[in-house]
Amino acid sequence: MSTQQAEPETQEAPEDPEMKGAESPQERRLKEKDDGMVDERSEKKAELEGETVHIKVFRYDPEVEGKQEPRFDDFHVPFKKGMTVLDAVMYARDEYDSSLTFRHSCRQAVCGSDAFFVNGRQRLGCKTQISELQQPVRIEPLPHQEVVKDLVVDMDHFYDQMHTVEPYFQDEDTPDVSDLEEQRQSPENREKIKMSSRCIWCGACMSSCNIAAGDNEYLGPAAINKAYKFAMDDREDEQIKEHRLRILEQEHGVWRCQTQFSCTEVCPKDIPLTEHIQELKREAVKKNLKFW
Amino acid sequence: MYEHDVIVVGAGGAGLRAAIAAHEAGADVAIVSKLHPVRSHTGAAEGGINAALQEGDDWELHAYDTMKGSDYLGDAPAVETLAKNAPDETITLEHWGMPFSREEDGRVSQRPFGGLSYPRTTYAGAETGHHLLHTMYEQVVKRGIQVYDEWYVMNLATTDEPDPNDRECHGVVAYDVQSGKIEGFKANGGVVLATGGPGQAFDHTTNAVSCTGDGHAMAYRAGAPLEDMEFIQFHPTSLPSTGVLISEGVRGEGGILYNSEGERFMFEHGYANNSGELASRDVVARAELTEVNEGRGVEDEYVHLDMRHLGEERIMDRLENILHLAEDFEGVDGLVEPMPVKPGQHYAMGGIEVDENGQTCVNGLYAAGECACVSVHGGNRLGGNALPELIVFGKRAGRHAAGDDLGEPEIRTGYGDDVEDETETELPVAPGVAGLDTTGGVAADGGVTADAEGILERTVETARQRVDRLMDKDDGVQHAEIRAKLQQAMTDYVNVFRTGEGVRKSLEIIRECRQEYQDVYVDDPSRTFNTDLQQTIETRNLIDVAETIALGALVRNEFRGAHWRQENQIRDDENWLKHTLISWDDGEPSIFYRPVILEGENKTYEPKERSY
Amino acid sequence: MAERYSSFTPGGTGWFLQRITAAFLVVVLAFHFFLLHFYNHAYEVTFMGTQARMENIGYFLTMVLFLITATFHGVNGVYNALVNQGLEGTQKKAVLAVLVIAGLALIAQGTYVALAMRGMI
Amino acid sequence: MSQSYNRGLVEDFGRWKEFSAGMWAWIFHKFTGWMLIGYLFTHIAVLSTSIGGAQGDTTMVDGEAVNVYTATLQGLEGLFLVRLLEVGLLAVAVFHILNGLRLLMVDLGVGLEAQDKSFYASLILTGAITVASVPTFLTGVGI
Ligand SMILES: Cc1cc2nc3c(=O)[nH]c(=O)nc-3n(C[C@H](O)[C@H](O)[C@H](O)COP(=O)(O)OP(=O)(O)OC[C@H]3O[C@@H](n4cnc5c(N)ncnc54)[C@H](O)[C@@H]3O)c2cc1C
Ligand code: HEM
Ligand code: SF4
Ligand code: F3S
Ligand code: FES
Repeated sequence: MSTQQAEPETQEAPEDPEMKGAESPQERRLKEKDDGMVDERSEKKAELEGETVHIKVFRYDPEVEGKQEPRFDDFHVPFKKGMTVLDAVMYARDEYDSSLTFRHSCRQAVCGSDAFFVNGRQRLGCKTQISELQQPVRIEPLPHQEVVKDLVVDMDHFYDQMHTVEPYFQDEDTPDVSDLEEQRQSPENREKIKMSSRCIWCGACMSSCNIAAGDNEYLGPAAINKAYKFAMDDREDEQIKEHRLRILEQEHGVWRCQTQFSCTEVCPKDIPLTEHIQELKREAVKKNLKFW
Repeated sequence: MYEHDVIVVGAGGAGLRAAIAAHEAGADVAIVSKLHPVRSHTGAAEGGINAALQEGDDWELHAYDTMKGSDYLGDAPAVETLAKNAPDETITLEHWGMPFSREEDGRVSQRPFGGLSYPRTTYAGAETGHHLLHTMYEQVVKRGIQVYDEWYVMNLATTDEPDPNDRECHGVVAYDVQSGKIEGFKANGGVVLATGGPGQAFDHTTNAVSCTGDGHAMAYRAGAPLEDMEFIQFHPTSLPSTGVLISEGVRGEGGILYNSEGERFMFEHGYANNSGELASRDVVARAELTEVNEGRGVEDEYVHLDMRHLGEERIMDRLENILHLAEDFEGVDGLVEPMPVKPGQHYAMGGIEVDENGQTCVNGLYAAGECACVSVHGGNRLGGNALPELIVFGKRAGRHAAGDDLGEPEIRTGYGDDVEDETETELPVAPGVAGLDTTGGVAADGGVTADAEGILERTVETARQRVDRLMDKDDGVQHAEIRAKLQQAMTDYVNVFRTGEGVRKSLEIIRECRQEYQDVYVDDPSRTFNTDLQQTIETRNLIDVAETIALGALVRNEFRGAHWRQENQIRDDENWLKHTLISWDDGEPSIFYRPVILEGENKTYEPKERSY
Repeated sequence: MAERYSSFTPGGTGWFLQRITAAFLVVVLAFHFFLLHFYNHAYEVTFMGTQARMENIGYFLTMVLFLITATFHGVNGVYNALVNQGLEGTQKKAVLAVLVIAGLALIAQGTYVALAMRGMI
Repeated sequence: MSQSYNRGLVEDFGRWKEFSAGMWAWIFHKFTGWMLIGYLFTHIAVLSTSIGGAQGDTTMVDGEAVNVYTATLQGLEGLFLVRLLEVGLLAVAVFHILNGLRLLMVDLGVGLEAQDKSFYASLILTGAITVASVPTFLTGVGI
């Protein structure tokens, strides 16, 4: 949910399953889920089908008794050439356990929904060939974010940080449309911001950064990169650039970065995050030196 | 209950644009979207935005190309509105900071695209849609427009007069995916549906998992007709395992298609003796499928697209992203082996019937983007024409919903005296409705006098009951099974090749799916982030939308644009210069036609042979 | 929204000085190591020897500067490390105070020592 | 809003096996930095004996009166343990210097693509230098 969401006027809690009389079917299923029956089912089914991949998926659900204590479920998914990690969890969900929960949408690394912690590293599920991983493939939600359920983490904080850097052009809101002309921008300047503009807000970088983990207010690599995109764009004037640098220079801004490079390593869009952060540090120092 | 002037459902290009426009028109806007805005499928668009920007180009040429591309099923007022406004809207994006690719002199670059008489496709690298989406989201953040993200809209709250033209839409009912809470959203001005395409009705699609035609189904159930649903564009080169799109660029650079016997079939089997691989999308897609059907497909499924002969240097220079796509999503190295490709569902030309202002026949209900059909694309969409549609008509819908006067529309909507009833085709099965409740979006017991709040409350109540029933049911079928069956039927029978018999068969299977859906249950007992529940509801929408696609494909017995019928493989201008409209009539779909408008502002578009 | 970060401190200065001192330290520390472990040997150090070296005003000043930069670099480094770990509010102020006092004490004591070595006390 | 599960601190260091080069570099640099500043304090403390030394204070070593400063230093140097610690200190300092140089390069935006390689290089060089200096450090130690 975004930051801009107001509190509802009427807050009606979802009906509490406990309140529904002796034992509602939902409740019964809530209980059944604890028995780990799922794993066996998947194993049997997959045995019939030849080559399989073994995945271990993190499970947690605050509402379901057996899942309140996090655990790993095993699934054996029939292997197909070209299979990605996302394909595997989708298969497990559709065939074995429909309550397996994760975000996903585009399946082509543009929506940024499905960053998971796969075999100890932040990766996009849809962009990771499962054949390249060591089995069993361990799939967990992104570290350093609160887990909502299974592989779904709370992204609010990430969005907040992204919004903090004023990620929008500061020029007038909407120009007059009559006889409008574009602003000029050199191809070189476009090239300069190219990589930074590719971010898909997947949050992998934030999750991989130790500093961001320790300091919740640290803007984090994604937001700084977003700011970089604007600060380096020549279409905005100098004054605005200074304003942007001022935001970045705050205590929890660029200086927090300890050049750990994890962010750069995990970014599925190959954005040179550390480099961008460092460049901004230098810019900020340059700017400050003027006042000495 | 939440209350706003304008509620925009969906936060893709169309939804964001509508929200910004409504906000600028002074309305209190909120966006309700099942995905966070930047996750919307607009982000997947690669190619570009058509707009007549340069000197020497002209909006009339753009309109002409679009009309020709549509196979004369586009409505001239819509087509001309698009062509006229696209330049300003594109430049507005530039002023908002969109990083377009640039020429040496600093102006935005444009490139040639299929079916265009002038290189007018404005682009931002190979990720135009990504930049468009993010730039507009930035503007939404800047304006502080309220976004309810990860709220799934289930239904519209509409009055229930017998004639949809008299109905009024007062808001939507949505549930918070994260908590399971169901709430009403009251819209004082209007509801704009911008929910994107219905690609998931097909087994193999370039569309996202979230493209489930929710808006189509909701509007349909509320009484707004769906228009030209049979026109589905199939892209000839998508990766077999995931449906990820391999752009036309590969063939443009000289990539060659081979069948399993190593034949360059586009030539050797005479599908397109002149242009070969570069023939238009539908021709290539049909050729590929013929090869597969005749046993010359690789693994009986796909054909090969080979670019190795282009040499590493050229590939790295121009098609580098293709290498990554093939590697990441198919595990294939395009430098050492050919890439497997097959046709995949790509775009729906049809959608919710609206006029140039984005309004449906139901008062206060708007639609924009891929889910709408102003009829710009007619029988076939030109590459690069969807994104301008989002910004041009998204903006108009937003402004109109906010109360701006945009003038009288020329396009008419809903059932009226200008339509013609379908009488000829015999339907194999009575089309029907899916789902446990049959009342759809229309408040059942309301009577005409119920006030907006009352209607909203009742719709919320219906939605709650429905969810409770799905959750409480303990056993039955799971939606995934039904969805798979539906998708398979659509891909088998309503794909690139359509025969009367096949389409009938699909309708029968769709009916089976619907019956099975009566027995659907949600296995996941939790209210927290229950994607099982969400997908179960989506599946119902898919069934309804799939049926309209199949119905359209059944009645339109001609070959126009992307729609091919075996029985009548010619474009039949005599009988078919008209839109197919399917409307929900108390749960009994009725089919009627509205003539296409070919009279433009300055000229009338005369249907010509569509050959390139 | 940026107003959330209202505690405006141009953190750049500290960062920048950390780098400058580091660059200086590389040279001096290397010199120090070579001189006292490879050229002279630490086990042969005597008061006389030290005193002799310290007699050289250049050497003396270098050592004092070495002490100051190293102390600044070290203390500032420790402070940054702690702040990075999410030290906030009073705690942060307290740590800063302690570190500043410790640093100043170290420099004072060190300078005193150096003067003593020079025989000036 | 529904509750959510916070995996807490385990995330930070419980996953050390999965750390990447940059993270190790960071941890080592921190560690060595702290060691060095710690040493600086001890170092000055030890050297403080020179204050007495300058005033002619002596202490008895092997029945001989020796300047306290000289005695303290040589006494310490005579211990094998101190020598060993000195080797450790050298290793720590060398790593901190090399990685510090690496960090300075990173700050200047030089060789970012090779950041992991330069970290490994710092490690190896540190090892090599330390080993090479062992003889120098251990000569003359009375065991
Ligand atoms: C791979 C690919 C490449 C393309 N390339 C081009 C190109 O180069 N040029 C071009 O012009 N066009 C292209 N297109 C087409 C174009 O991208 C799409 O038609 C267009 O982006 C659709 O935008 P939209 O705003 O209508 O919908 P989407 O971007 O799909 O957004 C739909 C929104 O609706 C929300 N939503 C859906 N259902 C619900 C619900 N029930 N409740 C709440 N919210 C809901 C979703 O969360 C989402 O935010 C391409 C399409 C694809 C698939
Ligand atoms: C000789 C050359 C030295 C170089 C090149 C060097 C370099 C650096 C650099 C670049 C940093 C900053 C790391 C960062 O902020 O990311 C740092 C941190 C630090 N340095 Fe040094 N340094 C040197 C010597 C010393 C000495 C002599 C001391 C001890 C007095 C010391 C103590 C520290 C400490 C305590 C830190 C903080 C570590 C942390 O982050 O926890 N350094 N050093
Ligand atoms: S910078 Fe890279 S890793 Fe971080 S959110 Fe953006 S795309 Fe994801
Ligand atoms: S991982 Fe963190 S410390 Fe800096 S280089 Fe990346 S932001
Ligand atoms: S599913 Fe969209 S990024 Fe993976």
